[in-house]
Amino acid sequence: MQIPGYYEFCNKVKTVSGHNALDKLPEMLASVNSVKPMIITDRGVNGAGLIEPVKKALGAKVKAGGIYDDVPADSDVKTVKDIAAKYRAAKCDSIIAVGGGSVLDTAKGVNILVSENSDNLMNFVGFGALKRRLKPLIAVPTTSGTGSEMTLVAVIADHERDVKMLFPSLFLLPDFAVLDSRMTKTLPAALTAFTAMDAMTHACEAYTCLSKNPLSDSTAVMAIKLISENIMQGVKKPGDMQARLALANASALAGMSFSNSMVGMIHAIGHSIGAICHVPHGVCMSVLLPYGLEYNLHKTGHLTGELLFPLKGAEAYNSAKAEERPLLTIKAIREMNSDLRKATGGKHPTCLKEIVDRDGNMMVPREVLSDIALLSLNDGAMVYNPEDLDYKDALMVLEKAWEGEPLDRKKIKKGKKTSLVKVKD
Amino acid sequence: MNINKYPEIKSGGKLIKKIYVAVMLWIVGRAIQAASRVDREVKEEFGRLSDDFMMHLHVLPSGPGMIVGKDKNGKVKYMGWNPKGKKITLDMKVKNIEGAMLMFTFQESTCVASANNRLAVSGNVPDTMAFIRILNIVETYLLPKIITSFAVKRYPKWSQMSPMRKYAGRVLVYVRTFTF
Amino acid sequence: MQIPDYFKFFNKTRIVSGKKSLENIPYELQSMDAVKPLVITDKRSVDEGLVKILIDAYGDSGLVIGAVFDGVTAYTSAKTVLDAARLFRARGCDSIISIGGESCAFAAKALNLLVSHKTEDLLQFDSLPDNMHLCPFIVIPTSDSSGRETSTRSVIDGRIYESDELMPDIAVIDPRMLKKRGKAETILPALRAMAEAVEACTEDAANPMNDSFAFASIQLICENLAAAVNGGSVKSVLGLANGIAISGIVWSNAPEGIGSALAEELAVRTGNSRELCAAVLLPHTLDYKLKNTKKSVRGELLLPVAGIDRYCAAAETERGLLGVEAVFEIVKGMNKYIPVTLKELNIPRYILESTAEAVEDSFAKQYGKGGALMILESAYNGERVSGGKK
Amino acid sequence: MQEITGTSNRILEVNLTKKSFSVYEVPKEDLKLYLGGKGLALKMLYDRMEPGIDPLGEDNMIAIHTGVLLGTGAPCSGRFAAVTKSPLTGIMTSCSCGGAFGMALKTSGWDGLIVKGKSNTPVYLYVDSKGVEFRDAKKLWGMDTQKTQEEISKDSGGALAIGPAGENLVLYANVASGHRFLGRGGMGAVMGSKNLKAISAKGKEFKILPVNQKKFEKAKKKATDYINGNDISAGSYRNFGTNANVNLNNAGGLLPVRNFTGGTHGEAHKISGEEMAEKFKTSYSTCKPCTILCGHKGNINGQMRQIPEYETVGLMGSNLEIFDPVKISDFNEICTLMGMDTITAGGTIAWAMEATERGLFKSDLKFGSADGVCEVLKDIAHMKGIGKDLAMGSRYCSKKYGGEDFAIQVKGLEMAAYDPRGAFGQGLSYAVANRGACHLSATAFGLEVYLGLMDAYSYRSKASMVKYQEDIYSAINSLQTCVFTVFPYELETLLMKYSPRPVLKFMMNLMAGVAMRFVDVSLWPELWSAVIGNRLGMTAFLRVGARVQVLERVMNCAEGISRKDDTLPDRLLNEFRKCDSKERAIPLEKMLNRYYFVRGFDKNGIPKERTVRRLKIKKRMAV
Amino acid sequence: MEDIIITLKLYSGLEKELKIPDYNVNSGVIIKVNKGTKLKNIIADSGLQKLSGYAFFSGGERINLRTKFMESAEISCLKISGGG
Repeated sequence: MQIPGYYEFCNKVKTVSGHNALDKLPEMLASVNSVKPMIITDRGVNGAGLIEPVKKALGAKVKAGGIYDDVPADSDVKTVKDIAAKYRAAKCDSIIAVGGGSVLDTAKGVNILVSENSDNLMNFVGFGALKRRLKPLIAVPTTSGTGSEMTLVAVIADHERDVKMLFPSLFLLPDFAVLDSRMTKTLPAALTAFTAMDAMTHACEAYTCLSKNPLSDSTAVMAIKLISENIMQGVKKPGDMQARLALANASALAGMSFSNSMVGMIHAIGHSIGAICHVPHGVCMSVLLPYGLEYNLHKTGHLTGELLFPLKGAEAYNSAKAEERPLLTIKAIREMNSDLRKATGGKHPTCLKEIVDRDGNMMVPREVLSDIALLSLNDGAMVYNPEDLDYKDALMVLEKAWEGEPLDRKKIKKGKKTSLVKVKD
Repeated sequence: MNINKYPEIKSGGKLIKKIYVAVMLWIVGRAIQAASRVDREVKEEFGRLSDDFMMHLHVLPSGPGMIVGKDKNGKVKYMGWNPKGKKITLDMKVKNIEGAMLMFTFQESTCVASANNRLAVSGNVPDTMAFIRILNIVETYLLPKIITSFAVKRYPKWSQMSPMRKYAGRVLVYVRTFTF
Repeated sequence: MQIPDYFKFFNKTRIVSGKKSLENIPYELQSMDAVKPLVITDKRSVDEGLVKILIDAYGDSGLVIGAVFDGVTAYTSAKTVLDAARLFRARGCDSIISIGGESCAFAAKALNLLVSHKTEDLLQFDSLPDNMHLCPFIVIPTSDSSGRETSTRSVIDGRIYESDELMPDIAVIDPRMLKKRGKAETILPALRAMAEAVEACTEDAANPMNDSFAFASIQLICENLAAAVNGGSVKSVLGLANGIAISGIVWSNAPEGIGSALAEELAVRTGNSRELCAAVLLPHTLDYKLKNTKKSVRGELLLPVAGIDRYCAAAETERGLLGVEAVFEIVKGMNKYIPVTLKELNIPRYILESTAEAVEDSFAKQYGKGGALMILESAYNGERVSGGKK
Repeated sequence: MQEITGTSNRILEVNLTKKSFSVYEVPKEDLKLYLGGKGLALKMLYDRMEPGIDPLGEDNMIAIHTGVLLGTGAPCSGRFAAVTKSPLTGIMTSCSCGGAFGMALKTSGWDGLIVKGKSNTPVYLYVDSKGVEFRDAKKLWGMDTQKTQEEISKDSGGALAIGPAGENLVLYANVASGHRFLGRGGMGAVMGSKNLKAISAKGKEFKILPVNQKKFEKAKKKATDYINGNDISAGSYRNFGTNANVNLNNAGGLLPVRNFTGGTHGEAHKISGEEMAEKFKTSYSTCKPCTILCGHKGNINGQMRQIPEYETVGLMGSNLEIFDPVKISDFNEICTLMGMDTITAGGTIAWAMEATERGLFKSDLKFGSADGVCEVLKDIAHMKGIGKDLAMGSRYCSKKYGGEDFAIQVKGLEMAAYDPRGAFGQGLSYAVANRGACHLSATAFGLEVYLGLMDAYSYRSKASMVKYQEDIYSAINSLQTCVFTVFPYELETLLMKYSPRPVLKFMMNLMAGVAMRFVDVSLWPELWSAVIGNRLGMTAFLRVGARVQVLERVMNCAEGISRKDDTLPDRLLNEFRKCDSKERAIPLEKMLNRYYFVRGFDKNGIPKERTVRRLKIKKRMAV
Repeated sequence: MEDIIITLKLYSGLEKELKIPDYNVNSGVIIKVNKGTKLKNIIADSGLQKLSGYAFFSGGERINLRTKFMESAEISCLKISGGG
């Protein structure tokens, strides 16, 4: 574990994990002396009845200040404003956000407005805008993948001015992250697979990108180990609580890892596909993961090789020679994608063209690949990728990912080779 | 325990470093303006940016800075260091003078610097990425290969930047930078 | 990987490590609404010029350091903290920076308690809530640090103050602050930190998050210890300091193990340093746990201690034993520089017995009646615990 | 009345478990190497005791040796030495005492006594020329030291007795003989742990005659003239006793005030020897025989009481900011009857007062007020209430309740009544003294402040001076004569008396090691060889001192002592006395390095192989 | 040359030797001397003989006969003792 020349690591979130961790909610609220929490969620979560355990946990003593449950798929300023209004009206003193990434981002936005009691998010954009601790925020993730309960960035779109506002601040980290296996019990197999692979990508990229550091590495390895041991179980038997808890912990660990070590090209391209074709984030990640690792092999081949251990276990790592390991890792990830495809009955794609929406038509047509490539160049994650990407590189990766064949590594324009392991082309 | 045995300590100044960074910023600023006329790729990059693009790279808390942006008729100009009277769309702050020294003695490339959290950027992300690409190209022009290969992840090979284009470009950029 | 049914994990400290990290402090303080820190340190750090390095790093920041209080001594007493509090108020400071080992960090944490609650009496803080709003507090570990700087604990006048909020907001680990020390002074804090990390991840209630921090800490220490002791290259010393700082976080998130309890009691009774006792007892506590407890020692320990290759090469069942062997190798390997058995410290037998007695009852159910004494006896002459299963 | 010429060399080995005794003949070689007294007692324990045994357990032993000069009538030779492993500090402790027991034991025909094992019922020993009787002490159990001695002195010349403190295993209980004590280190607790209430000796069965009568008479006359001629022994001590130091220390800033925070105090003169002599119309009450006559007794509101020694006045008076001599005498009486060391008791109570002031410890003790102190002393002796903790000494209490920085002790032994920040050499002496913070190991302040021959605030050549003084004190304690003879025997010699002061000061400050060799210490060996017959030169005499010091260090290192323990409490290293405006800190590390070099120890304070071999100490325990 | 005030405190029975009537321990003997005089001369004025046996202290430190006094101070004179 080489100590980097410089790194920063921070995760100020109090993690509470367990099969019925939610029962500790009153205790948590008391510790941040809040008596009137507001519950924010989205229709899907509410519909699936995931709010009941939260209400039961609050019990008689603590009366929820109100439940707001129509947060749209990706959070926007308008929703944040009227939740804040409701929050002030009911004189709540803390927020419990139950749901996926967008619910959490919305909750963070609301927390900014109510704590700084203003109602214009614009003057908090950018670095160092927030100076003080905000009101308490308790995050209860219902998908084991985005890891947004551990990240310090909130992304809120302003649809009128069609711009995405970024709020990177340590004060946005939730006070508590409650990992309760009951929250993901009802997650369907396909969604479990996407979100788990999303977490896997977070961990792999965190292990191989530029601001890699000892703590992100060990949390990433732990996350990959937990996922590779529990993903099949979680997909095949949704009821297995132990697997659910493991996946929830894995996603939190992956969140902890990538929120410090940042992610690279896979996320850059993934975001662009999501933006243009509205494909769920996890789906793009699982497809692009092997291609990202292949593209950077000449820079971080030895690191990819080391990932073989958490993925396939000690025996596989031991039997392979150092040069073979990176390719074996990538092969293992592709196998995992195909196994998941079988287990989810074809819903889990192994390449871009297999991504289909609910009623079966292709979501990522071939001709749209060039726009995706152009958009991905401007995604912030590109900075942290070990190797530069220009338009042609991105397009080449997208083409191969569309087809589903491995990258032709001779075509990659290689910068200074830093991989300690000579991977044969 | 008498209080005045423990006096207050004012922070000193780092004048030489500030001067060095100021000079480097001035050179890079003018070089960007020169490159925007000389190099095709840089021209395209600027083309894609919005018309009122105005970038201000400066060192906290009150260190040297440089402003590059598009003036009224869309030409890219180096606009000195004083942000007054100009509407900044992309504000890149280097956290401290030592961080700026690391960047401008090329011990840390722009990407590594932002990876090490030396920069605090506010403004939309696509502009930042564009500016970083522009900066890489300008550095290839300004500096000999050995230094730039540290400052950039991938030194543009023969295929992307023909030697003729590089050397001619370098001459033109130097000429334009140092002629007023 | 076994996940416990319920666990909590919290790490308030943000680690900023590496080249020119000190220069970030002015920016970090301003981002926490603070402009005037009080520096708490001891004479040794001042003499070594560490304070001067911080003042230079403050150059061009335009900020002011409230004062440099260098009155902290090896034993932190309430009087020192009260003096610092008076200075804090007199200068109108709003944040605290501690440079130095354990005692400076303890004094700084207690100071934070006092000034945030605007009181003069430390003794009223019996049990501390976990949500106090304290001033921004930055810790700068030096070569004297042994891990407790980044923990939730502060010990003033022998009294323990413990709360999640006492953890520092930021730990700035800058190579310029890690001055070269003698061989023993480099080894002991590292081995103590490793002992705490090993104990945390071999506890029955180990959770994956604390394990990943513990593995990172152990790996950093084991990989860099030999290099730091012999050559003392910047990278290895920095790695070691990071490992030690992370072990403080790990220690705060784990229940107290029998090893550290025994080391604490032994240090109080014999006047030896806590680091030395922890280092000597570490392998023997593990050896006893390997053979005499149901859960024995988990195989994963071998990974951070011996590295990925030796781990994968080892057979599944052997890993626990090999893990303990590896720890023995590292600690006993240091016998050229530090005493590695209690016999070398000439500790009388009756002190061993009274130490075992003091610790016995709180660990009886886990380690059985004579457990503590067997650990001490095997640590006395340095052999392996004989009577166990294997 | 039979006669012994020289010394009988016969030691009684008493085994309390088996209630048996045997006679041990001291080999000539040991007598030559260790002379007797502290030296020989220590050697006997070195041969018999294993390191690491429990001081209050069955295997701990007490070795008493009267020394060669006792009974011969030499000046100030009425003292005997005792050595054991201290329960308070966990290392060896050696004390000397001027009580009547020494003379009684010597004149019963025995040179010394070793007590082993543990008796299951309270017992006391009766020694006469035939041997030892084990007598039942059930009815003595619970009596105070003076009453016990009255009971058993009906048929004996002198006795050793412990009080209730020893019975209840107070870690700093002492052993009384008449109104003199084997004071420091908790020897009373060791006897208490063996259920040994007292030892009495018949006495007056033998007459001790020196081998060379003529040479002995000549030496004795010269010694007596020196004592009567020197104005320290004949002036300060004879008139005002040890309390002559009160005003001197007060002027020199050495007086412990308010748990060693101040060095002087305006009211200190109230408890000075001069004012006590006038107020209580004191008369002599000393060891027998004594020529200096430093012990006094006086009429304290109606009762004839022993005047407290300087250490008691310092630590139970000024250190607690109590300046009423009557109150101090009350404390002294309780400690005498209960059988407790006044220095440790004073130091522990001072810690308790400051810990209460800071809220770390619950008690109603307050600086400056004497009420409550008597009750606390009684509670300590009977292990009741807060006495149960205070009976363990200030090191134990400070580790349990906090406040380690103002527990003024080294290696567990509370510090005597001299503030080392006023005399840096004394700081080194406290740090390295084998027994703990004891002032009788090397009185460096005497040279630095009283005689003013060395600069008190510099570290230069203090290490060699402390080594020299340690050697000479150990040697004197091995003859067994009173250490106060140092001033008359050394200062009255021709060289020292008539050489000009500036020359002396110059030599001592810059070349202490060399200057010391010129000091004429011939009188002690002269007395010794006159009694024994075989020659003992000055250098050989000093080498005995060095041998005893290093042997004691070897035995302590076997108990775990090393450089980490050779230190001073935090307060003395980091805080400054109120009267010291220049705030000078003790340069302990520098002096320690130099001392280890001069002593022949390694960097960690463990005696080197070469040093042990050159001093002819048989290697017995791994160090 | 302006004068300075020296308070002379006598201990260990010195006041009897110098036969000073009703000597008050707290206030001691007050003498006015001009600035910069040595201790030797101050002692001579007060009539003390046989200087070798006495120790002189001022401000908590031992002073010797050649010490000069610039401002008013308090001097304690005592006979030497031996510790114990």
